[in-house]
Amino acid sequence: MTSSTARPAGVAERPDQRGPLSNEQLRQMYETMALARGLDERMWLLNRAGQAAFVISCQGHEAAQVGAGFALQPGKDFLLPYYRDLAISLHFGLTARDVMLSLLGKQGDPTSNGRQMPAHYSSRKLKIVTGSSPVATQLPHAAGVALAAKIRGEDTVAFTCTGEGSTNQGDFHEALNFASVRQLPVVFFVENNGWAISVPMAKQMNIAHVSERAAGYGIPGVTVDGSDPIAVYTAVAEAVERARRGDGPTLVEALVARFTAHSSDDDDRMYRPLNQAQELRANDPNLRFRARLIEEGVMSEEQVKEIEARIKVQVNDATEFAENAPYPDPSELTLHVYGS
Amino acid sequence: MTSSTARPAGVAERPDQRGPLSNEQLRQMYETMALARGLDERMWLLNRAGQAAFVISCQGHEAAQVGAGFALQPGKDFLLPYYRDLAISLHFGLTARDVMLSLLGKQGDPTSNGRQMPAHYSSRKLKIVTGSSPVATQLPHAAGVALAAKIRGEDTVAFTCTGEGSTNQGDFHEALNFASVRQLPVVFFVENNGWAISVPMAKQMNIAHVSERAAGYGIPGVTVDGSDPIAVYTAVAEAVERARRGDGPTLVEALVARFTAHSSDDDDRMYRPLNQAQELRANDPNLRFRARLIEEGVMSEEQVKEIEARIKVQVNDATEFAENAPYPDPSELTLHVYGS
Amino acid sequence: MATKLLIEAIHDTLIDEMRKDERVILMGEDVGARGGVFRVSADMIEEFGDMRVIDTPLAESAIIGAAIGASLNGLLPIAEIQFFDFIHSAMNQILNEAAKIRYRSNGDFHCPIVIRTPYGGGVHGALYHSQSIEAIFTREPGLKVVAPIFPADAAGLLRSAIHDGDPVLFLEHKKGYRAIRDEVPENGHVVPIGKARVVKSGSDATIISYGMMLHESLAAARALEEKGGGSIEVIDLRSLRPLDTETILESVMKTGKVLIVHEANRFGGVGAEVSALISEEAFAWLDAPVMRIGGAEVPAMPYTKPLEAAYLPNQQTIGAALEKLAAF
Amino acid sequence: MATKLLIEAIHDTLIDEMRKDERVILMGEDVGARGGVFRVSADMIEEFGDMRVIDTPLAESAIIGAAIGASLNGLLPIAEIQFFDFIHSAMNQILNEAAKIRYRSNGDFHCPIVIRTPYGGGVHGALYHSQSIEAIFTREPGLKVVAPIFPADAAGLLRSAIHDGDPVLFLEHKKGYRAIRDEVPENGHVVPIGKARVVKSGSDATIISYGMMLHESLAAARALEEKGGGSIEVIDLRSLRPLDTETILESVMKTGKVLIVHEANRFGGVGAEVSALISEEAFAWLDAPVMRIGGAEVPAMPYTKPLEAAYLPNQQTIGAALEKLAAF
Ligand SMILES: Cc1ncc(C[n+]2csc(CCOP(=O)(O)OP(=O)(O)O)c2C)c(N)n1
Ligand SMILES: Cc1ncc(C[n+]2csc(CCOP(=O)(O)OP(=O)(O)O)c2C)c(N)n1
Ligand SMILES: [Mg+2]
Ligand SMILES: [Mg+2]
Repeated sequence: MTSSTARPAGVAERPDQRGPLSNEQLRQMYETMALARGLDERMWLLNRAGQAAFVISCQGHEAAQVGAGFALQPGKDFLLPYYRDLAISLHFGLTARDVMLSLLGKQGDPTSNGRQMPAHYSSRKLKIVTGSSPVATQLPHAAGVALAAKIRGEDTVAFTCTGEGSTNQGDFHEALNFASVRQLPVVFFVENNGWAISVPMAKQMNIAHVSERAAGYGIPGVTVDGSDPIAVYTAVAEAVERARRGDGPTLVEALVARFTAHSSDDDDRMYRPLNQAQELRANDPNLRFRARLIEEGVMSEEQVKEIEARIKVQVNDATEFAENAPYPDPSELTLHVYGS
Repeated sequence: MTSSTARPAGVAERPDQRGPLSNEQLRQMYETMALARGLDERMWLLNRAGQAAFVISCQGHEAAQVGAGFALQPGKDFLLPYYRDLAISLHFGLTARDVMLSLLGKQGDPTSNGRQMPAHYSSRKLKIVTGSSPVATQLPHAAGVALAAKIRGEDTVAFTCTGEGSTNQGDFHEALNFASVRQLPVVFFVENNGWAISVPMAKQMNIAHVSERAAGYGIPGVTVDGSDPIAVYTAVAEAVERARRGDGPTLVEALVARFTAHSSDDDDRMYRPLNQAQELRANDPNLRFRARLIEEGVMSEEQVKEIEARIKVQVNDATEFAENAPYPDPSELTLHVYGS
Repeated sequence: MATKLLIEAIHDTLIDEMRKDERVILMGEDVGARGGVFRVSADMIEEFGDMRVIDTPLAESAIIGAAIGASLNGLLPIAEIQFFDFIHSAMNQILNEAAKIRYRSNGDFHCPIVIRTPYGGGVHGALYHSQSIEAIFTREPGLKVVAPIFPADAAGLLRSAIHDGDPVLFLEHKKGYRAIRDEVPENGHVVPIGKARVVKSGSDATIISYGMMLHESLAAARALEEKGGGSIEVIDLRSLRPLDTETILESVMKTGKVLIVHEANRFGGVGAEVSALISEEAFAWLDAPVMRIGGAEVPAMPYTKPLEAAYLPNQQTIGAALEKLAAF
Repeated sequence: MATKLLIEAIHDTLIDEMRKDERVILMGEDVGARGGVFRVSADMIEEFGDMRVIDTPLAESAIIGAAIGASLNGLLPIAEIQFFDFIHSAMNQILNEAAKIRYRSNGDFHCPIVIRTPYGGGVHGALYHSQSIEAIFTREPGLKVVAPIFPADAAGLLRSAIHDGDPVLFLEHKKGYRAIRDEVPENGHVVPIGKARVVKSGSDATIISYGMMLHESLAAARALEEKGGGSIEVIDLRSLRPLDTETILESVMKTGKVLIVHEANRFGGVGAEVSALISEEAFAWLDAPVMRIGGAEVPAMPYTKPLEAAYLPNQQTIGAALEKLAAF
C-alpha cells in the first residue's frame, strides 16, 4: 500500500481489527480521549468566562491522536505536535494541571512558563519537542531528530503532526524529501479536518487525499478513518515498525472533523453552515468508541461511570490548581535569552 | 497520462512522430540548437582566456529547450527561464550580441546592463521574465504571470524552467500547488541532468522521475527524452494546449545531460568519473538531430554547411561587438533602485 | 469628514481602489468568505468575486511569489500576510525578488505589489502573533515600508502604496485596528510615501516614533507639559523607508534633544538608523545624547499578562526617559 | 605557530573538532565529495563518512530545520549555507525557530547549532553571490553572529561557536578565504564570542570595522599616519552580536572620534546600532559626529567590474573620511 488511492476514500486498511491491544489498553485509550475532551470543553468555559484569552481545540481529533499515540513508545519516541494535539500530548505524559497552567499562563507551566500561547505542548522530559506557531516548521525538526537517532544507531522514532492545510508549506515538501533521501525513522501524521481556518480542502489542494503526496517522495502514503482509534493505531503501528526497521518515513493521513470554530478568535458561521458543524458532532468518535467498547464487552457501564468520575475530578482539580497558581514575576521577562 | 510511471523511463509519448512541424521549422530547430552550442563554446574560450569571469552552460540541454520552445508562441507566451536556458532564450528572440554583451558585462546588455551574472536571461520586450540566482523562485512567478492572464481572460501561457535538484525547494511545491488549485495556464519544465552541482539524483530525491511529483498536486506529469527535440515538442505542445484550454498546469520533465562542469567555477572531476562526462558527449543530441534530419532528407549537407557558416559569422560578430562595447559608467551604480 | 476606526479606513480604501482600478486584486489566507482573520476584507469577495479576492493555500512564499508574477504581467496585487510573524518563509521572495527586480533588470521590469500585514503586540498574541520586525525590511534598498497609525494616514498611504511602482510593505498595527478612531477625509485622500508628520509641535525636545508607541509618546508628552516639564515635539514617522530626513533634522535642530520610541527591540531597530542619521547630520545641534526606548531585548513578546506588560514601553517609561532628557 | 589562509584555518578547525567530538556533524549542499564549492570541507567525507558529512538535497529550510532537530536530540550540527545570499528561505527556521527555542521553552530546550556561510563581495559574484545582510540576523535576540577575518580568530571563534549552547551564525568572507594569511596558534586555540579586538591602537580617532573592510581600514589608517595625519585606533568587532560594548566605548572615550566601516549598506546596518550605542553611552566624550561608511545604498552588488568597484568602500574612500574626521 503506497497510496490512499489504492483504497476507497477514508477507509482504513484493517478497520475490523483492533490490533494487539488488551482490553485494559482499549479502556485507557477511551479514558485519554475523554480526558482530552473534558479539558477542552472546560477551556472553552474558561474562555467564555473571560479567564482564558485563547483556546484552540482538539475536539473531533481525539480518536486519531490517541490511536496514533498507542502505536508509539512514550519516554523513548519523540513527539513533535501541533496546536490540536492535546490528546496525544496527554498520552505522552502531559498532565491536566500542566495543560491548565499553560492555558492561564501561570507560573510552573512546563511548556513555556506562560510565554507561549496555550496549546504549544512541550516538555523535554517527556520528549515532546517545543514548537512555534508558524505551521509545518516542526516537520524538518522531526527529520533532524530522526537523523540524530539514526546516526547514533538508536531505533527511536520521531512522530510529528500537522493539519492538511499546512502540507501546502514548503517545509512539508523539504522535510519529507530530506527524510526519504536519508531513510530516516520519522512518521508524518496529517490530521485532515478539511478546513484551514475558513479555507476548505478544495481551495487548498487539487487532490482527494493528502496521502497522494507521498508518491512525490517515494514513501508510503496511507489514509485512515481518524474517527476509529483502532484503525489509526493499526496504520501508525505499521509506519512505526517501518521506521524502526530502518525502512524510512511514512505519511499517514487521518480523516477527522473539526467540531469547533478554528479557535476562540474565530466564528465559523461566516464560512460554514451551522448544520455542517452539527452534523459533524452527530458522528462523535468519542461517543462511538465508548458505545463500541461497551457493546464488545471491553468496558462496562460501571467502568464508564468510574472513568467519567475520574475525569471530572482531574479537570476540576487542574482548573482550581491553575486558577490558584501565581503568574510569573515580571522579572522573568529577560531570562533564558541565551544560555551564556 | 498523469505520471511518467505509466511509461518506461525516458521514453517520449510519441517518439516516432515529429508533430506538425515543417521541414523549414525542423531546420530552424537545428540552427537554434547549433547557435546555442556555438555561443556556449565561445563563452568557455573567453573564460579560459580570462575575458569572461563566469560561464554556465546549456551544453547537452539544447534539444530539450528548443523542442519546448517550438511548442510556444514567442511574443505572446511568457518565458521564465533559469541559467541554462540559452537555447530557448535565443528562440524567444534574444540575439547573439545580447548574450555576449551580458557575458562580458558591457553597456547595452539588455538583460541587466552588466548588473547580473551572465546567463540571467531577461527582456520585457521579448516576454522573458527577469530571474534571480536563488533557484526555483521563478516558479511562483510563473503561476502569478498565469494568474494575471487568466483573470484578464487571455489565453497566454507561462512557461518556466528549472533543474531537477531545484524541485526540492519549497517554492517548487508551493508554486505547483497554487497553480493547480487555481487551474492556471502554466507549464513547469524540469531539465533533469541528474546532477545538482556535485549531488547525484539519488542523493537529491528518492524517486526515479521528477514527474512523479505531479501526483501530489493533481496535475499531469510527463517524462520525455530530452535528447529528442521532437519528442519534447510533442509533450510540451500537449501541455501548452491543456493550459490554453483552461485545464491547468502540467509538469514536464526532460531527461538531459550536463556535458560540462556545473559552471566555470566547478571542476566535476572531483565527483564524477571523467569517462562519464565523455560518454554523455558521445550521445550528443545536436549531432544526432543533425544526422537524423539529413538522413530523413529534411536537411541537405549543403544546408548544414550554410547553417554552420551563418553561426560562425554570428558568433564572431557578437564576440567582437561585445569586446568593443564600453563598460557601464560607474555613475550607473545608483540608477533604478526605485522608480520614484 | 467621516470618523473611522483604523481598520475601517483600510477596509474602505481597499474597496474604493478595487472599484476604481480593475488591475487591483487582493490575495491571501482567509481573505474571502472569512473577510480576513481581522475582517479587514469583510464583504469584499461578495462584491469583487473570487477572481479578484483570492483565498490562497496556506503558503506565504507562493502568495508573495504569485503576487510578484501577477505584477510583472500587468496587475496591481495586494498580498495579505495573515500575521507579520509568518512572513519569514516569504523573505526570499520579498528581499531577493520583489526588492531587486527593478535594479537587476536595469529598470526593464518593476514590481508594483503591496504587502499588507498586521504587526505589533499587546493583544496576548505571544511570540508569534505580536512581532515588530520591520527593521529586517527597512534595511533593504528597493523596498518601501510604511506604518501608519492614524486612520487618515492609513487610507492615504494605502492609496499611494497601491499606485507606487515599487514593492511596498504596508504595516497595520493589530491593536490599533479597533483602538484608534479618527477623522478621514473623503474621496481619494492621498498621503505621499516618505513624509513624516509633526503630530504635536514643541520646542524643548523631540520624540520620534510610529505605531502604537506614537500614542503612548503623545500621552507622555502631554502629561509632562501639564506638570510644566517642558514643551515636547512629537513626530510620527509614518514611512520607515524612505525616512523623512528633512522633517527629522529640522525638529532636532530646533529642540536639540531627541527620544526615539518604538515597540520593536532597540538593537538594530529603526531607531538605530534614525539615531545614527541624527549624529551624522545634526551633531552640532545636539544638547543631549539621542536616546532610544524599545521593546525588551528578548526573542519576542511573551503571552502571559505580566510578562507582556513588562515587554512593552508605555507612557510611564517614556515619561521617565523624557525627564532624564529634559534634565540634560 | 603555523601560518594559514583563512579557509585553511576553518577547514582544519572543522576536522579537529569533528575528531574530538562525535556529536559534531556537517551538513549542506555539496559539502561531501565536492568538499563544498569553496573546498572548505575538502577531504572530510573521506575521513568522517557520509553519516557525519552530509550532502543534503537543495533545500535551505530543510538544512537548517533538520540541523535544529538534530541539535534537540543531542548532536552539535554545523549547517553550511552555500552562499549567504541563499539563506533567505531558511529565515523562518533561523529567526522564528533556532533563535527562539530556548526562550519559548523557558530554558527547557536549547539549540546548539552553527550556521556557516560565505558572505561578501568583490569576487564578481553579482547581486546573489556577494551579499552582506548580517544586520537581518544581528537584530535577533537569541542568535549570536560572528564574522572573523583573521585566520586565528576564525579558528578560535569556530571552536567557541560549535560548543556554544545557542545558535551561532558564522560568517566567512569569501574574498578573504584565500586573500588573508596569518599565524594560527596550535592545539585548541579559542576566542570567546562577544569580544572585539584592538588590531591597532591609536589616540586621535577610532575606526570600528569587521570583515574585508577591516583590512581596507587598516591600510587607510597606516597611510594617514605615514603622512602624519594622526594616530588611528582600529577595532575589529569580530562578534557582531553580542557586541563588545566595553571595548568600543573605551576606545571612543580615548579618541573622541569614530568612523564605522562595513561592506553592507549603511541604512540599518550593524554600523547604525554601533553609532546609536556610542551616542547613548559616550556622547559627552565625542569631539565629532560618529561617521559611517558602507556599501552603496542599492539592492545588491552589481557584476560588471566598474560597478562592483564603485559599490565597495576602499582605502581611498576610508582615508578621505578619516581626514574629514581629523579636521573636526
Ligand atoms: C506560516 C503560517 N501561516 C499562517 C498561519 C495562521 N494559521 C494558523 S492555523 C491556520 C490553518 C491551519 O490549517 P490546517 O493545517 O488544516 O490545520 P487545522 O487548524 O485545520 O488543524 C493558519 C492559516 C500560521 N500559523 N503559520
Ligand atoms: C536557493 C539556492 N541554493 C543554492 C544555490 C547554489 N546552486 C546553484 S545551481 C545549484 C544546483 C542546481 O541543480 P539543478 O536544479 O539540478 O540544476 P542544474 O544546474 O543541474 O541544471 C546550486 C546548489 C542556489 N543558486 N540557490
Ligand atoms: Mg485542517
Ligand atoms: Mg541538475
